[in-house]
Amino acid sequence: MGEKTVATYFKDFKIKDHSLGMAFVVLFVIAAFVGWPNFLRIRNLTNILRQISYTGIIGLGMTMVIISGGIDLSVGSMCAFVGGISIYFLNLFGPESILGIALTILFSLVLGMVCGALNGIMVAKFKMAPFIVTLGTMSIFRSLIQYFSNAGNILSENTLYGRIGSGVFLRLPIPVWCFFAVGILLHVVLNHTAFGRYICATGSNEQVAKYSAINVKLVKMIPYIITGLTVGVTALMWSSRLNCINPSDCTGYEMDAIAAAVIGGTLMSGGKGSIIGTMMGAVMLGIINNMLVMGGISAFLQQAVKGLVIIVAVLLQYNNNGK
Amino acid sequence: MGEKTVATYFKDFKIKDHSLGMAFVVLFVIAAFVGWPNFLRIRNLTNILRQISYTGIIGLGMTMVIISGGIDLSVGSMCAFVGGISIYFLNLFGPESILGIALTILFSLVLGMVCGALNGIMVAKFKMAPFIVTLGTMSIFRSLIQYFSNAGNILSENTLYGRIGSGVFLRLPIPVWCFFAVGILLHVVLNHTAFGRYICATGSNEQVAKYSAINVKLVKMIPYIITGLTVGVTALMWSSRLNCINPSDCTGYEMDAIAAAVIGGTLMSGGKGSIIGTMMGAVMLGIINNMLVMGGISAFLQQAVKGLVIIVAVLLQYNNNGK
Amino acid sequence: AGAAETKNAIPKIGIAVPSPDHGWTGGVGWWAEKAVKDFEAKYPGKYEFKVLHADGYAKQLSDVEDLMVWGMDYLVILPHESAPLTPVVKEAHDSGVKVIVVDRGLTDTSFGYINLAGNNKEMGKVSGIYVRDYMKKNNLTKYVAMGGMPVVIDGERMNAFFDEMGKDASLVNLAGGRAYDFSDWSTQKGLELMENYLQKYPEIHAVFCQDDDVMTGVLQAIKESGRKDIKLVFGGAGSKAAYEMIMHDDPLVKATATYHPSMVYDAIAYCLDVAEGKKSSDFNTAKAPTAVVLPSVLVDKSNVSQFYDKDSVF
Amino acid sequence: MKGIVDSRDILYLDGISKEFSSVRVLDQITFGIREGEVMGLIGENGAGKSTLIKIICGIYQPTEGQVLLNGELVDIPDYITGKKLGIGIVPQEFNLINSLTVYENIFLGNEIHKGLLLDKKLMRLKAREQLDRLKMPVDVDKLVSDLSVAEKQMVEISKAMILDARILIFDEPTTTLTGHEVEILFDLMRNLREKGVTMVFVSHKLHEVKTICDRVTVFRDGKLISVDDIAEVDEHDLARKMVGRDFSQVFPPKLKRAENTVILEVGHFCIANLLKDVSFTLRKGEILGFAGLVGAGRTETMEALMGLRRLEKGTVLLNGEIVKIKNARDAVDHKLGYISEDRQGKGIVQGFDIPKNISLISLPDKYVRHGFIDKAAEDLSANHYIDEFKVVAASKKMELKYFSGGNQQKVYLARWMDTEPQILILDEPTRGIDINAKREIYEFIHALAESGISCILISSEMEEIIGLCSRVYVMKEGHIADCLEGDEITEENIMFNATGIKKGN
Ligand SMILES: Nc1ncnc2c1ncn2[C@@H]1O[C@H](COP(=O)(O)OP(=O)(O)OP(=O)(O)O)[C@@H](O)[C@H]1O
Ligand SMILES: Nc1ncnc2c1ncn2[C@@H]1O[C@H](COP(=O)(O)OP(=O)(O)OP(=O)(O)O)[C@@H](O)[C@H]1O
Ligand SMILES: O[C@@H]1[C@@H](O)[C@H](O)OC[C@H]1O
Ligand SMILES: [Mg+2]
Ligand SMILES: [Mg+2]
Repeated sequence: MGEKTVATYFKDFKIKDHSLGMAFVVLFVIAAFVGWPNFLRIRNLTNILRQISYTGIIGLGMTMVIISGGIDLSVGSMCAFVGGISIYFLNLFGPESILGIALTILFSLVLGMVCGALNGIMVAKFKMAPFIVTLGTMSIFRSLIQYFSNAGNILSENTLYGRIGSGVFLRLPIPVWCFFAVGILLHVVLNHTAFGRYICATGSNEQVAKYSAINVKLVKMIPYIITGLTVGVTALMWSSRLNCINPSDCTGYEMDAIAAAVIGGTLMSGGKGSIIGTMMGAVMLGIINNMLVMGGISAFLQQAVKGLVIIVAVLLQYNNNGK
Repeated sequence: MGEKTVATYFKDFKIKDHSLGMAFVVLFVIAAFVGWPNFLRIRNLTNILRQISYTGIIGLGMTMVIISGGIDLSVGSMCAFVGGISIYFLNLFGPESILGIALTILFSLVLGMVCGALNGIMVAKFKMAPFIVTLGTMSIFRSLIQYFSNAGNILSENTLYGRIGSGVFLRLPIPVWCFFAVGILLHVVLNHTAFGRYICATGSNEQVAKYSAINVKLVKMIPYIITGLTVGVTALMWSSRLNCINPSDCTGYEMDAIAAAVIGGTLMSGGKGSIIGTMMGAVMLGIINNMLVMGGISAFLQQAVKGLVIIVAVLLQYNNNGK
Repeated sequence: AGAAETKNAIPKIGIAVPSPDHGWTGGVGWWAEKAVKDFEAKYPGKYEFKVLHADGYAKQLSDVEDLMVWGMDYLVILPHESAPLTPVVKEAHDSGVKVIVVDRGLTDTSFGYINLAGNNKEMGKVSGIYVRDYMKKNNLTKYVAMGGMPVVIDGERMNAFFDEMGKDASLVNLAGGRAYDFSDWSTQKGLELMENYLQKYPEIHAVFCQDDDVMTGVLQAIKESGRKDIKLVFGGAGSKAAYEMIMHDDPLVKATATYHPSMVYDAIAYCLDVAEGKKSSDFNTAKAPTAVVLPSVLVDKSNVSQFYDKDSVF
Repeated sequence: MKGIVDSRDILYLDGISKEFSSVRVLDQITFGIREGEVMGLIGENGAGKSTLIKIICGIYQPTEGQVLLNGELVDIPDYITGKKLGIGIVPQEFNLINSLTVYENIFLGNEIHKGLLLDKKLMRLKAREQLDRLKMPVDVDKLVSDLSVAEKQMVEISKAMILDARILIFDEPTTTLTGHEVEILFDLMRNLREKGVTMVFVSHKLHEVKTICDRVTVFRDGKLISVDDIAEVDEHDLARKMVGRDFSQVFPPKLKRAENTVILEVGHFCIANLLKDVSFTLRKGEILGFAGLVGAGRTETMEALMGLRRLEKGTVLLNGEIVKIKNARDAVDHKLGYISEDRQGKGIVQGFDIPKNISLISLPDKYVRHGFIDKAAEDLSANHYIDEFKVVAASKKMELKYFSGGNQQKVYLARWMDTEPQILILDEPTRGIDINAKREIYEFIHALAESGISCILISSEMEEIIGLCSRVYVMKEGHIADCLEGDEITEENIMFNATGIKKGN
């Protein structure tokens, strides 16, 4: 070990160890060309960040779930559900109630965690396949919020609520700040706490984790609760941005969240992943999208290009990992 | 060994070995009550069968993929893609060309297999996570067919084509016959051929399979081709039923196909599964759906009930399997 | 030409529509592209167009943001969903973009834009009148109805429809009261729903399904059931397939009520008229939207030839 | 309750029984373990040793009976509780997380914190110290997946050591170690004993038990047979107690080399960082040994031969003809067979029953009629092997994961025998199997060779190599150090070539 000089650093630098970063840079440069000169405008860049922040935040929780060996398909429906119920809750207070807003923030986060715990309990305690559990709850959350709202818009009556989601702080939209904050928090949890390590261990080999005196059930459950929490944050950001929730909101969030995680290098089979990677993955998805829009690709083909890019991104990583 | 008398058979009968069959019977009885007297009408039963046959057929291929340790999310888009392109192909022939129809049948199956091979190669040869590969191709197939059709309906000009999909043979709709035929075929492949054995071995432990002189790459690839074939069959049945394909058709097929497999006892983690189980799973989904309609459950809640039933069905199985 | 003044030397026109999640929106996309092609040919090099298709309103929201960064002068938008798109469209308006909203309107009516739409209430009403009268005339009593998706315009149509049906007490909605299921405006879903209805209700006389794509599925289910009790299937919007059936005296399909995706073409044409100075751009500074309503017309054998366009994808 | 018989006992097992779905695998086990002793635990495969250990740790719950710690009744519902009570375990199967690094594994479940966060620096430091004590200087930041089997075992031992447990249980810790490494481990154990740590040591190698243990407990068929002071019994007694009858010669008489025909010639195998110019020959009907320290490259050589690893350079001559073996199927077609050292990871299919496991390779050649599997033929052949190898199974339809190691190994052997190989490579074929099964396997290898089949035996057990082989290649760091023949095959010669160190120096 010892001190590394700059020279040895560059000597040790192996592209394959930094394939994600390289891919990011390459993509950025391409986007700058394709979208010249709009792409590099501050306005455009913050736009991209805001656009990806909603699914990005959830992607961070999803990363934890995937590392632990699970998957959560219910996040999109859950987000609409939590957002909708939270607005009902908010409307119990006066139209300018700050207290109402404060309590709704709390309510939203807690409700998200409760929903997440529901998934978590079924996966961890009843040992059901996460794919199936969350496929089921995906239908359930969506169905319930449609039922409660009679499939109509759920409008907030609070005039101040909208300021959260559409607010800007130090030139960055508030959802983007949330994205960074949740990212840093979960990065620390994953890399610098025993719990983070237990998630990796359990996702890699449950049996071994058990023999290492790890409370496997708990370790498998908590990532779902964390994901519920991130869903709560996004639900807040989203519902307050529009000051309303439609029961069909947030459809397909699960795919973007998963894609961000996987592009960021998280193994679908569990055991390994990175929060920073997911953050980069989410931003890359945003850049690709922006590029397609700015580049004027046929609208019908945009999805195809996006699919292709995801595949190629992952392909490059796999090959670099030398398997 | 030796002959079993009926008595010993019943003595050996353990509910847990037949949990799926029991669940099926229970569900059937409940449905008969809830939907009395309509449910038991032959007409209703054949209807249920026809309704589930489309995703059911694909579920059979999906079962093979899941057993081999994979997953295929692209089946729905692939189905619209194959169906659409096949109609373009059919329209190259005259409006009453029987030859055209015969060739289109072939074309459709082959195209399905080619699409499946695409997924298969990426999974098997490039060792990419199946979830990601097929998430990508899901976008790609959908996008391409929208592009080709300009997002409009693709109408068949052949006046006879419609007879396949809406035809009835010996009182059963043709798609139902296909469902049974493909089911029996794949059941035999899975249980009575070396290849079926290899799929299970590979899905259970790839290393072991490799060390046992199994061509792991091939064994991982072929299930995707089989799934492509089943998609081809469904695409034929579906496109010929309406004599047209809309590029947004068949959305969400993947979920039904996977649900059928998993309800039928196929392990999401691979290595174990049953075609008969999937067939029962598909029919159970159909019965549930029928029951909800007949029972007059609020349309908004129907999805919730369906989600719940899936979870409970799987929960019962897991508990019975004694894990 | 005395064009309304814009920021760009070559004015930029941004068009945001939903992506083709069913036949009708497929038509919208097609007509939007067709308009762009036509007007590019008509005014070569004079305008820049960008058409964006969004698969959900979150995507559309970011599409509008992207169009702002691109620097559009005009926005023609068919909002995926009214409420969530309203703020961002308002933001565009406030930054000087002239806005034309098509079909599904905005929730904020305190600023100036063109609201070009079909008449959903009228569509429901026209349909209701036709179905009611037809049933009366043929001594039919039992009907079922299907909605599209749970969105505002859908409710408007269904309510207007049931208002008309309610005027004759002898007509019964088999689902009871004003109950109905959603077809997602998709053929596949329409087929499945109809199959279930056919099982549930031993006798049905008429089906209102509000959309011609859905109607295709409904008809298929009826055909396969071999049942003869159904005498009328009424869709809506005015698809090519429906027009053809009306032309060819289909036993079940007698008429439809227009609500055509080509309205997006009209909206783009309106936009160019403004840009060319042929129409006033004052709407932009007004305190309320200017409504341009395309009527919903009953199309039957007598007038179908005026509406049929054999090149349309819808 | 009988109460504590001996006040020296730290742990007392009182009438412990365990049933798995009404099959009794432990029957009324009662004995005590004294503070600061090393208690040996021996018995045939499936005797119930691991099960008992798991009960002590809290991983399994006994069906009957209780555990007393320091004379007090304790309830150990899970391993977390077991650990809190000061019980540590080195489990029988590998228990490391491949995607984590060495130090992360060592501290898994036992992390050191600095405030709320992990103290990675301190953990690295301590991990390094621990590994140094085991004379295994691996980089603590290396991923476990990149370690050799022996290195993994040492990490595993370190993981248990770091617990500072009062009772430390080793379930067959030496199966993957060579003599040299076993010595290091024993030194460490002696050290611990001086500090008053109580240890339980499970091994199938009786001389090890004799060397390190103070007392020894023998199990047979889930029953306690005896508890003796080690001084009062010799290896022969132990073997007899385990098997339940007299037990004489372990190794069959050495074969006289019958033929001189070279049937296999491997030339200049090279794989970067793994193999350096490995060449050897194999004669018809001989038992050829491959010795060396763990990590010397023996497994890699054979895997390359079998087409399971890509070679950078190298030729294979079979019966004088050059053959290209690109994958295991080619190897099988050329009548080569390979029993991997990693039975769990590369050998058996856990979820398959006996017939399916046995027929896995020979399926297309033997059991497919007109495209379909002939299940009757499959069953018949399974019955044949069950008899031949004396596989003990409640039912041949039981999934293999429920079988003990020795029986799994027999099924695995049967699979390869069913391919009718001319050359059979056995990589650590007796790892983790009991003395009786071992002898059966020795006799089996012997019989194979007599019938003209050539065997390559890779083993880290010196006595196996010496007892069975007519010639021995010794590998060191990826190359062949020497080829020993006849009387040259001695422990000293092998060790010298494997390590470069002469014994006694
Ligand atoms: N989870 C389980 N379910 C069913 N049977 C089991 C289970 N675990 C162990 N057994 C059975 O219990 C018996 C004792 O197994 P155990 O692993 O304790 O033996 P062992 O003495 O450690 O053998 P070995 O020397 O091979 O490690 C065996 O017959 C085994 O098949
Ligand atoms: N995938 C790998 N990547 C890097 N190094 C590896 C890999 N596999 C094995 N090695 C290294 O190659 C060397 C040879 O390993 P191996 O354990 O197979 O040798 P061996 O002589 O067969 O010993 P054993 O008695 O354990 O079978 C070891 O140093 C090991 O760490
Ligand atoms: O699906 C269509 C809907 O989007 C439009 O607004 O009205 C007509 C419907 O058919
Ligand atoms: Mg054991
Ligand atoms: Mg080895």
